[in-house]
Amino acid sequence: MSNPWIAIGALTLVSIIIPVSMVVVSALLRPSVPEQGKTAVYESGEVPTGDTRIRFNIQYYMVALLFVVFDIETVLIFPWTVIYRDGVQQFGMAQTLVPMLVFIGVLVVGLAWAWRNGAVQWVKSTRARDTAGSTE
Amino acid sequence: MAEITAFAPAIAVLPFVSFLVALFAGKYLPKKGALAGILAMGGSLVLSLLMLYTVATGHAHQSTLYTWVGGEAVPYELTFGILLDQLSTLMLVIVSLISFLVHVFSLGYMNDEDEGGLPRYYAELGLFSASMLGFVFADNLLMAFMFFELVGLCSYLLIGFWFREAGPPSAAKKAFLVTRFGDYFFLVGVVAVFATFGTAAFGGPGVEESFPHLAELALDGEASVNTFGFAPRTWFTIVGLLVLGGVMGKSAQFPFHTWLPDAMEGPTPVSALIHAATMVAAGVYLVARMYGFYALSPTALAVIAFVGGFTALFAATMGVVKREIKQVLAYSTISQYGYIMLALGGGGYVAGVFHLTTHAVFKALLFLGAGSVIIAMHHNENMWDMGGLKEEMPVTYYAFLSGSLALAGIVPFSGFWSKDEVLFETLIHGLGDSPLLLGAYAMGLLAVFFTGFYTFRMVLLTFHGEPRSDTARDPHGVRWKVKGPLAVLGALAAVAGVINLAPVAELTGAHIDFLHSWLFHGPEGLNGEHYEELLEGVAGYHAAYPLGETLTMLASAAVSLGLALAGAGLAVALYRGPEPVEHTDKLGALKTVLFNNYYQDEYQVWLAEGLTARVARAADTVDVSIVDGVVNFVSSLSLFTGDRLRRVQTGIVSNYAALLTLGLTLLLVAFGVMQGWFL
Amino acid sequence: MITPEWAAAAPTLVLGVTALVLFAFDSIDPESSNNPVLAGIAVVGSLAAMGVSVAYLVAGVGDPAVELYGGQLVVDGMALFFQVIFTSVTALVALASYDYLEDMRHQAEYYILLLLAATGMSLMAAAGSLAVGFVALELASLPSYGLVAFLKQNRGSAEAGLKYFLIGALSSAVFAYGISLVYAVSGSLLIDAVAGSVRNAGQPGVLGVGVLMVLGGFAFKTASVPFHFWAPEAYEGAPAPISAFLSSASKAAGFALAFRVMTVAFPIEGVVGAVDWVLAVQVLAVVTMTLGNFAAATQENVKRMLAYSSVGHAGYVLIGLAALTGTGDGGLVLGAGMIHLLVYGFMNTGAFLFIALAEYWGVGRTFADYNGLARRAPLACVAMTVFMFSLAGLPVGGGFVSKYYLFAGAVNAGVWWLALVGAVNSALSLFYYSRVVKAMWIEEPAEGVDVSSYPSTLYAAVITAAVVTVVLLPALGLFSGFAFDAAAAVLF
Amino acid sequence: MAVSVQYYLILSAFVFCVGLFGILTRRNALLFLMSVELMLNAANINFVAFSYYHGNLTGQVFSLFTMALAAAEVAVGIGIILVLYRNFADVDVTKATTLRW
Repeated sequence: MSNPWIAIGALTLVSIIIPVSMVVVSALLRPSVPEQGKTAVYESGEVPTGDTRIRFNIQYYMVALLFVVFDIETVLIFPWTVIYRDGVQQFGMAQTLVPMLVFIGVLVVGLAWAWRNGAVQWVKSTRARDTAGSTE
Repeated sequence: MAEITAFAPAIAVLPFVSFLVALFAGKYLPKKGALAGILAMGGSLVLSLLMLYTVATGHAHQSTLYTWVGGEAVPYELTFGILLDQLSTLMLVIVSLISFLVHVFSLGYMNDEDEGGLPRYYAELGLFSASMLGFVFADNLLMAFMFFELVGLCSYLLIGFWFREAGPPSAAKKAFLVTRFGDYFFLVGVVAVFATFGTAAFGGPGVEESFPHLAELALDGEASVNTFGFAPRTWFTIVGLLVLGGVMGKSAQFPFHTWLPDAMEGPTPVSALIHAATMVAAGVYLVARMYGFYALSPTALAVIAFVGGFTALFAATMGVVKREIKQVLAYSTISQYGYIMLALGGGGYVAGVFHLTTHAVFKALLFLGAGSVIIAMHHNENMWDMGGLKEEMPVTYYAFLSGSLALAGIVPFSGFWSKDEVLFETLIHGLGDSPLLLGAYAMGLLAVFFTGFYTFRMVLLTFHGEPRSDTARDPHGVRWKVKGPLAVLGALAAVAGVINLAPVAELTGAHIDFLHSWLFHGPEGLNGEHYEELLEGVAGYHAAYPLGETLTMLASAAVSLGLALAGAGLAVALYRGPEPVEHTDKLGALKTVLFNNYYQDEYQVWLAEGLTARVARAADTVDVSIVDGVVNFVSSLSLFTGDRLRRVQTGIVSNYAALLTLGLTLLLVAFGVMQGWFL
Repeated sequence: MITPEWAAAAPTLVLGVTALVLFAFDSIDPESSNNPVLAGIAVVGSLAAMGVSVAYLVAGVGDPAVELYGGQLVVDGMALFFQVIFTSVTALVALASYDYLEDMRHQAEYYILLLLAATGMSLMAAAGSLAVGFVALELASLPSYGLVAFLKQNRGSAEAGLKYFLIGALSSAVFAYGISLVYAVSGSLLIDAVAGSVRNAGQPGVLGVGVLMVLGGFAFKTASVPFHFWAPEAYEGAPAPISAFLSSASKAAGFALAFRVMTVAFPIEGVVGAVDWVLAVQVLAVVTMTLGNFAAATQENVKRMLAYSSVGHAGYVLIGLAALTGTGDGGLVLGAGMIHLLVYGFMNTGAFLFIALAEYWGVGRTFADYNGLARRAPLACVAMTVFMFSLAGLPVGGGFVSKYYLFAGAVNAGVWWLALVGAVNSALSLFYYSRVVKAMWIEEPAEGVDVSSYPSTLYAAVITAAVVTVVLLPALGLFSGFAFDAAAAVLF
Repeated sequence: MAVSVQYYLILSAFVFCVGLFGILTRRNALLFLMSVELMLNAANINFVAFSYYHGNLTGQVFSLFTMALAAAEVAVGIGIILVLYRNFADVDVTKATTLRW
């Protein structure tokens, strides 16, 4: 007769204890030598310039979107795979396979469209082109 | 073979098409739309005759053309349909015949006189005829009411045809307002009929539920209708009298007669049409149409008879002193419609229809004759400027004379037969168990004398003696378009009586009272026989013949003929000779009263201006200060509220999210508390 | 009935396939500026879908209802009736867009999104389970967000898209949560099954919150208070044809789903103990029509006025649900709501397309800018006059009849005060609608407005909408039977 | 014995409210979007929990759909936020107020 809350409580406890203990243990173990250079972003090397936030190229966004599409596709295929065998036995191959093919087909049309419209075409930004030109 | 009755709607549709043609293309047509009108009316006439023939061969007909409100959800149906029976086909023939002749006459009266606005004239004439024909074959009261109103509208337009002059517009307005006043009652009556019976059908072959029939059953206790707490008989009387309001307005019965003389401001052919066959006839026709309903209520019948008798006498006395030829005719119309009402109220259904028929013919004739005279006199209507036209325009004269003899009721012209029957029927019913009718009869009888008098005064002043003005010496000629209709009508006015020579039939035993048998063989519930049973059984009318049947009839005829001849004789005595003089001064104070039409206009104007206008002004004050104030307040309040409300839309999407959440939370909390989710 | 059964979903399929065809066309030739073909495909596709749905409706395919995929899709009279609305609006909008989008980039995307949204709406009307309803609603919404923000260089369009999207995202979260609560109580998402298990459910609180939250999701889609905040902005900022599309078709789609889910899944006699949603809808209806009309009355911008009036009209249609009190003829009032949406689909689309026309000409946006427009474009102004008066409920167009049915249905159901509020609001609406008419016909034209060209497809769309609006006045008798039957079939 | 099902309801309500709180207080469009995701996931918690409770898979499958839709929503949302940024040079949702009243 075990109370399930014990397990949950234990899990919570562990998940709190582990990170806290790591921080605490390292703080206890390491020697502390404060020095100004250590707080710089790059301790050894160039003095940092500009913002910490940089603008990513829009291409990253497009690729990320494509990734999401196929990521989600997998999620939706997953339950299908679970019932696939039963489905084939009960309804036959066509009834089970064709809907999924249609689904994938629609996605393929979308992918093809995105591809043709330059979603995966890596256009260099003007700045990138400029730098490339100067090095040559 | 398709039923010929399937073409019945075309009777009204043809003139309507001519209305459209004249309206939109009249400018480009050779006679400015007149030909289209004549063709259409000719077509209608032919079709009407065909219908008459069809009905005569035993095919009375009723069909519903269009149901515009109906179905299971509503307890009653509003429909358009046509009812072709003996009465309506007869009336169709009369209306289309008169209208046809008027169209032809207009060619001479309007076209040849170079009047402007002819397309408008013919368009309105076409619409007028179409509405009247539609009214005549209507198979239910509501449809009849709608066409009744259209007739009123068209008469308004036509009376005000010369709208640039001073008189016509105001006359048109008067005609419109006075008849509208009556129509209010009619409308209430229509609604009452629907509320009571759930149907407004007149009846006819194949119609199971018609309101006269239902009323009859209700009186017998065989059907129950909603009588709003009254005894059925009382309630039916009330409903009947409400509808009668419209009838009296349209048929110019006292006290709604004042618009008719003024309506003379319209073109003379229009007057002919209004008086003979359309507008004014519509009223009495409606009574005849739903006679099965009126026959149930002796009170309503008595009111009809009294109004009719009084109007007949009253209008006849006013006609005595008039100077303008059309004014005399106008009062004669009022008077003659009084007779028709008297007949209907007095239990003489056939007599009423008979007089309606003969009157349509001779009154159209008289008006067209007067129109011819007016053309000749260069649009001078004063009879004292005329005289001696007999030699100059013989066709007009003889035709006019024929009409006058008919109007005065001189044997053997048509008017005699019909008027005699009117009086006879009233008399015998009065002598029966309804002594009240005798009063109405007396008035009607007295009016015969005046009728004879003013008719012959008019004839003598117009055509006899020496010409009293230059135009009368050298009148403007008229052409066949004028003479043709006159000749046709003149002949008809003389002989139309043959359709119902009841006295002759009685004497000889020959069956020549055609109209009588015609109307007695209508469809079930719509024929004279049924009406007579109702009159006997429900209204308690009985015929009594104190001198025996034949002798009573002859005596009655002799009395009325004698009075007519006396009136005519007096007129001849007074206005005979080459230089007649005015005798009106001898009437003394009475003359002033008569010239002023018994001050009828005055009190009605006072009613309109002194009373109504004051009430209206008071209402206006209330309206401006209080109602408008409230309205303005409400509107500015609305705008203010609206302005506040739209400020909620701040444009900041976070606020929207907050308000949205707030709204949802409010709903959840309110319903939670109300429905006890938190318990 | 129809064989094969899946063919009953043909209107939806045709719309979806049309979208795929557009995808394919644009993939083959991405740089193409062959816009007539794009617009043509869209118009033909939506017209084909309309033809199919009308044919089904007339042939009685939805009677009895065809259930597909174990009841996930239900093709019945109501679904087909609404599909007629969506497809005809889509066709009009696609037709008008050809001129409106002249010389713009990304036209293929525009039509694709339009067709995808239409597919979603069509699916909403046929949704037989809350899951399909939710997915379809999102399928209708997501392309709409993009369409509203289609004018990327226009601050108004971007802002409108943002607001629409954010409120939409919030609403769909609320909706999803509501569905989850309903699922928690009933254990099923099929609306038939839900109906079976919500009767006398054990947790009235959970069910009540769930139902109200689901109602909130519908309120968002139909632009009803308090989820209406996006509507004025989205309609004002969006390209005018899209405003037309959203305010007519999208609203109708929301109602399609709402009508089915609320009446079938939560039959009022079964859930009245947990949540009297009819009362909630009554409150929403009153507030919605009042707020919409009052706010519209004070607008200076014609497009925004129409946007608020659209909110007001959502209030009128809500009467269709609010009058399902159990007394009176429920089919009558629900059918009246459907009929109003049908008429509204034409008159409101037409009105917004007229705005599109004005935007095309570069006429300003306020009432004053419309001054004297009738002298330059009398035909279009006649059409606009028809739309305005029909929207106000005057008997020049079908709007009169449908409003009459609605109010009569409300009175019939014993909620006469709803009809009264509706009538008062209608009277107020006449005030601001007639301002447009007055500006166009009576006021003196302002200087410098130039109506140089007459874009043919935009004109054709406006005139078609006007003609249909007018024709619907007498012809509504033909359609009302379908609507009343369909509504009765859903209710009982 | 499993965890009583009410606790899942409470958990999901808590997550939902956290998301709502984020929506009401955050001005950054991206955070707004994340908050919405939280609310959707609150619904998912319910679905999964009650799927288990009712013993059918409907809820679990539906939560998959919810996830897919959430992803799609984010995709569209980020696109719109990009457009917003280009026009207003900011992703602060309270800055875009050209349309109001």
